[in-house]
Amino acid sequence: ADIKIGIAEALTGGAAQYGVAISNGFQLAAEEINAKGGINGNKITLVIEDEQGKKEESINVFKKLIFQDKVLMIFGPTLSNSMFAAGPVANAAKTVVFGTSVTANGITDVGPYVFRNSVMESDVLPVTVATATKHYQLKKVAVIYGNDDAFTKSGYDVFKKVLEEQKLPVTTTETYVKGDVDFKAQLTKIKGSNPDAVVCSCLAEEAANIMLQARGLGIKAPFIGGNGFNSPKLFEISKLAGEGTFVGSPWSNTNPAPANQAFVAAYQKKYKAEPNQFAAQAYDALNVAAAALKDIKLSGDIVADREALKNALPKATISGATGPFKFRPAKTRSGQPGGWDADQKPFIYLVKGGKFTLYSSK
Amino acid sequence: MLEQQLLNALTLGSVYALFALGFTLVFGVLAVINLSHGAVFMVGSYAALALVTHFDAPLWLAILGAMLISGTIGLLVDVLILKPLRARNAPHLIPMIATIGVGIMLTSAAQGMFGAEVLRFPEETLPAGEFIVGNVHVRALELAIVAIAFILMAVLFTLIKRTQLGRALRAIAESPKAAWLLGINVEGLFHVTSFVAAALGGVAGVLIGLDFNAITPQMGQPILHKGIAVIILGGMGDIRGALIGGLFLGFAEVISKAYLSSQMGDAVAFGLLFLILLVRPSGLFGRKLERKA
Amino acid sequence: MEWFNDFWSTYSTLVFSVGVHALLALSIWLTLSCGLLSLANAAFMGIGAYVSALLTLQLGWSFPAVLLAGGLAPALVALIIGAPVLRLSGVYLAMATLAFGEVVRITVLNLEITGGPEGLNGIPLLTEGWHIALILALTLYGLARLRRSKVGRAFEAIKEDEVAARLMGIDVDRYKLLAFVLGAVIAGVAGALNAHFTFFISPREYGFENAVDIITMAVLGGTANLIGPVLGASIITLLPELLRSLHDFRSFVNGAVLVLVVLFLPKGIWDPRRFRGWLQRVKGGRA
Amino acid sequence: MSVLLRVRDLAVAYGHIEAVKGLTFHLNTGEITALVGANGAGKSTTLLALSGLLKPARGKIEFDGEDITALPAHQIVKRGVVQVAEGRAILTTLTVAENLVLGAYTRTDKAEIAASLDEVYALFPRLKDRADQFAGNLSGGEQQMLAIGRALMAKPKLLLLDEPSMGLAPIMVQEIFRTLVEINRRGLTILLVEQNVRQALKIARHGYVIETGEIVLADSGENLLANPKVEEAYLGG
Amino acid sequence: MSDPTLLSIRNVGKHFGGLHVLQDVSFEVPAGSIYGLIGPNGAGKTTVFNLVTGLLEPSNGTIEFMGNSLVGLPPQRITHRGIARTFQNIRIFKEMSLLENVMVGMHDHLNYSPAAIFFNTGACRSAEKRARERAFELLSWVGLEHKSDMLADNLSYGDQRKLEFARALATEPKLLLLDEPVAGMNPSEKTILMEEIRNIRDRGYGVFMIEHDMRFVMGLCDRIAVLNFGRIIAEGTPDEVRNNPDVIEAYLGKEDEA
Ligand SMILES: Nc1ncnc2c1ncn2[C@@H]1O[C@H](COP(=O)(O)OP(=O)(O)OP(=O)(O)O)[C@@H](O)[C@H]1O
Ligand SMILES: Nc1ncnc2c1ncn2[C@@H]1O[C@H](COP(=O)(O)OP(=O)(O)OP(=O)(O)O)[C@@H](O)[C@H]1O
Ligand SMILES: [Mg+2]
Ligand SMILES: [Mg+2]
Repeated sequence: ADIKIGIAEALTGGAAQYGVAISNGFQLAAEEINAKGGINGNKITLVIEDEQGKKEESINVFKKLIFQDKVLMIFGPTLSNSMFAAGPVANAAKTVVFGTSVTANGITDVGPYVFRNSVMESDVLPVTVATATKHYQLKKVAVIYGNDDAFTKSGYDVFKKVLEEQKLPVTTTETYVKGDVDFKAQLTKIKGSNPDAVVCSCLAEEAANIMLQARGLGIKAPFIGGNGFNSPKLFEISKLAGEGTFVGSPWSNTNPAPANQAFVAAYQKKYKAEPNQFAAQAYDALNVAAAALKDIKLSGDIVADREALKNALPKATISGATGPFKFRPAKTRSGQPGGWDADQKPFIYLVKGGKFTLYSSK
Repeated sequence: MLEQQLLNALTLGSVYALFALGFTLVFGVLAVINLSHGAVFMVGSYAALALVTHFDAPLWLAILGAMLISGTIGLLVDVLILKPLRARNAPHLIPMIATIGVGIMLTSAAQGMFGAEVLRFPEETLPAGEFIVGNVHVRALELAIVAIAFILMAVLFTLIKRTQLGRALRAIAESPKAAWLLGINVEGLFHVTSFVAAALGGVAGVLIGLDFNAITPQMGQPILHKGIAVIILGGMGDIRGALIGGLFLGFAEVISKAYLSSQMGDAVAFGLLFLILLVRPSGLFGRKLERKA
Repeated sequence: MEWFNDFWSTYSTLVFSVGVHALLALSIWLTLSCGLLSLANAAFMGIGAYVSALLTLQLGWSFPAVLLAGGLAPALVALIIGAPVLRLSGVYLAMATLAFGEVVRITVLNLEITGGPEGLNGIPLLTEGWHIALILALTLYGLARLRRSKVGRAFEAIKEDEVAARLMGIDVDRYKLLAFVLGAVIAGVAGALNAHFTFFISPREYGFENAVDIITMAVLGGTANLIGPVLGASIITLLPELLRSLHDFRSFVNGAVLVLVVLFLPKGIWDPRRFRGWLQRVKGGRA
Repeated sequence: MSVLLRVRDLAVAYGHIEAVKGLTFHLNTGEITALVGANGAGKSTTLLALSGLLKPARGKIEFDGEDITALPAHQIVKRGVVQVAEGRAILTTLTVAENLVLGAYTRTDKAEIAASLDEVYALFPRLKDRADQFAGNLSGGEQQMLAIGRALMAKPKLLLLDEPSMGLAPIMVQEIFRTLVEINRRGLTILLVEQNVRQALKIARHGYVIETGEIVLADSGENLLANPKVEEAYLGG
Repeated sequence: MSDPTLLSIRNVGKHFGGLHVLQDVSFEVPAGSIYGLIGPNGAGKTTVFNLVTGLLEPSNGTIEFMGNSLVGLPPQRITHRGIARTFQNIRIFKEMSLLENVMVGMHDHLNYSPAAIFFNTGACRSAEKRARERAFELLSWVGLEHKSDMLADNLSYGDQRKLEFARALATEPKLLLLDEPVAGMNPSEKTILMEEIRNIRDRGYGVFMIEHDMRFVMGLCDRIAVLNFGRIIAEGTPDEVRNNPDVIEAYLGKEDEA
């Protein structure tokens, strides 16, 4: 029998640019798995629904997938906010929900059925900042982040903590809001504070504009970014403005590992476009689930199968586009049994010639 | 840094003003808050982009083309939707809701055609030119935006205040019935206004798309939001108001980001707007006729 | 029965949303019936949602108490800003209330206790179907009574001509404030209900677009009487769900439907006068 | 004598209710014709239909030999049919002078327009005093003057007047009627709707009496004045 | 017999910026009589009404109603004191039915509480019922009862005036201000209205009206004040005013048309 898997991503609305890439990643992975004969002979079918990046819509989509389509598990949703609303629904229905792009703190507090392979900023940023500080001999940095978005704000919170821990003084902290395209006021202020580097918790599209406008204003300092920077788009747009940027991330299109190169090539072939980290993580996520599914015998009783998957998934490991992957149990605030976070080692990249290059300290 | 910030404020303010010009024109003449103006602005950007990338059109031609395309959309919206609504005496919020629908359609059509991700003009099409005066970095494109905003404002303002056409437009704005009786082709002028306003929105889209270089199906939303603030701050349908309101908002935003806190940029801008409205209940240039009975 | 269970577990949230949206549409209907184009109701909903969620999460208040607070908190705010703001009219009022909403949203965004942009999560599921049904029924009944009383007539009169209304002995300022505050109460309670069945709230849900959505529901449904807003809320909420199978074309069709409805039913979907017209035509045709 | 306007079986409806139920009448070139009737008889409705602001349910309107039934309002004005509407339709947010200049919207000759403006100011000096004020601030009677003056600015061939004397002081009413006679003598055809029935019929060559949307009497002005039925119903006994 | 003074206007002036619309205007409207205010267009008559009803504040002078100053009171308080008016440029509630229009006028006299509204108490119901009946009465008085459910907007001009008249009466005023009540009515309708206004006076109300129709004014008013360029140029009985050369010159014109 086919294995029905639900995909709930934002395919329209403001978060569509991420949701669409994610959904592409899933479809590519499903195709590859099915082309190789499926899982223990069972083909994967994806039920893809648009959750529009809205919380009520996510709940509705989750309920439809769980109770009406009776999917085995759900991937998604795109935004952390939506996961906070829809995650409890899946958890209460004892159905695995697997987020690939939800990085906010507390997501896996929702319950034991909640999984994610999105690497948390708190795993990435300390290393990134430390490496950059050493490389550039940084004395002081400026910070800019998007303050109305859960993703960039929680990234900032981590940055702030890391900078405090590493005793790196901050000259000024600037914010912008989603949809802003003009960052010159903030950048002019940053320029006036004369930092050695600019720490940036932003999504790639905004980051590219920030870099361009920074150079336009005569800021020479290099950038340090988190997860959000990780898209080939960054350099398509910012060209050489991003030279010298440090990025910590589990994935890069230039990572030479064969699994990754195969993914990048397959993606380009299918979609005539460069993949990004969102697509890569989605691609890997489906492969992780496939690995777990291999080990269980599906009974056809949806309740039992869902439970079996929930028990098998934590043990699944793969080596995918984002490198070796395994889960680790989440530490929850309340002490209740929580879900599962990614346990993955990030790579540090330095941008050279408009490309991510794996950084190795001399 | 102050000089740089003042320049930043001037350009941002001009961007708002440029967007608001067409918006306020429709508002002033048709008395419709056209919530599809943001989407038309977005269409302008994509149209120019498509002309440049697919047809290798030079920039000036692309801008003209974008004006034509967005203007046509404005015209179609007026002919196909607003005109029947006028004929049916729709209550005043109804046309606004229709334009919300149009906005949704345009946005999803753009996403269908161009995808959800951010697109850019190819670098070689961007007008180069950047100079440094003292400590201030200026780009040619920014100067162009400022200049165009001011020029368009001046042209439109003179047109409306001093010409027979302008008087006719104001007559329509107040009472279409009275205008018909004066021999004014009211429907015709509604169409023209819709076309011109949308074309202006289209130009704004191209210029701002070029300047900030981030074209997405959603790009019209945030600026629409600001645009509403601008035209109401300036005074309903007032052309000067669009410019002054735009500059005001630009300065409020930039200065509060620069000297207070960037978190507070919008809060300060909207807070000030709130206060200004309390003092001037009809906006900066709006006036209320005092006569009551 | 099993069919119903399946249906209910899939669509209960949707049904809840219809109820909450109906409340919101009624809240704006109330202010509109007094001629006030207010965009503050989304912000009032947000205040109700945050106050109630915080009371539940931090102080563990009982649900009825939380709902009450969710209605009263925005009412208090409305009372304070009402006096200065309601001197404005038309789009200027819309703008001032919109600006107020923005300030509220940005404040929530920058406060510690509200969780900033990450919002509040883990709100327990306390709202049940009958809560919404009861509150909606009470609201409908109350508004229906109001409409037929001198208060309702005063609202209408103010909407049409403030000066003439004053000269009929109506204290225009007080009645406007009344409409504004009552609208805030309804919106606040709606927000409180919503917060307790969606597990999560964040500042993004109470911004400009939502304010416009609320107005759309009321106006699309028709503002001639109370059926309109409820109908409008139902359609706007259910339409995306009904169109789900269209996938890529969904939001395009959604927009198109909005345009078409407005185009062919310009007085709103529920338009008693049109119905009367039809009736007359039918009668006339027979005679 | 030539017929300037010919109306055949004109019917106008608001929704399902016919307010005008098949009027047939004509106006001779160069004459004043009066249309009188009680409140709600359908006089204003008729005038609005003639100007193209209401679309007739049936019937035909011919102006100067041309069928204008289906023409849009501005085309009708262009052909020289100008109306001073009930309720004046003053543009309150424009100044008095701007209102007047807009009256000449369909004309192009600058010099002639200026001459017309002087004539109007000569006729209503009060308007000249108030030229730069917003028309909305004018008193009721001043607005009435403005409405008439504005219509004259169009240099009409046919002037439709809907209760021009409404709200005017007696001295002004006399002035208006004198003016109407004067401009009529210069060749302008006038259709006059008036509640001031006595004066209207005095200056009108022909008159029609309409009741609930139908013409019930048609005769010369003189005869109508002398008609006991008219006397009783419209002249207050 | 000397009627007590209902409305007294003393030394009132009003200017808009530099434009002096009223200067040193004084007169008194006695109870139980019909008082007329006439004068050329733009003389300031409507402005006087606006001052009395609180839509405008006088620049100087005093306005008293039954011995109490009205200056500075908002319009609704003045209505409450017992003054109602009609407008020269008709201001009815167009989207409401005729019946509702009149019932709005009774606003001040419907004293039920919010709780009564919600629980639909007997008191509330009977008050509404009475108001409805009274509204019908008023409508039939002006001859519009058969149109009571119609939207006011669909009335012809003359009918709208009648509706406004009924609505003003619904506020149960002690003094009724009428701004050109018969504009747009034909002579026979004027005669009917004349009777009605006399009726009102005879019931002890005061009527204060502006009108340009001389037959109407002269036939109806007990006293008349004449305003020209913002100043009172004559005051007295109709006969006195009619024969005043200043009035003839400024307002009536030479030939007596009526
Ligand atoms: N917009 C409208 N909708 C519906 N009915 C209307 C409308 N306007 C006028 N009517 C009706 O049509 C009829 C004729 O009205 P019209 O205004 O033509 O009368 P009139 O002869 O000009 O009266 P008056 O002397 O009072 O101005 C009336 O019964 C009126 O109620
Ligand atoms: N708000 C205002 N601003 C400026 N001027 C005004 C205002 N209100 C009235 N006026 C002017 O004051 C003068 C008197 O106006 P008012 O309406 O009182 O005249 P009226 O005597 O009622 O005339 P009519 O008989 O024509 O109605 C007019 O010349 C008018 O232009
Ligand atoms: Mg009429
Ligand atoms: Mg007057």
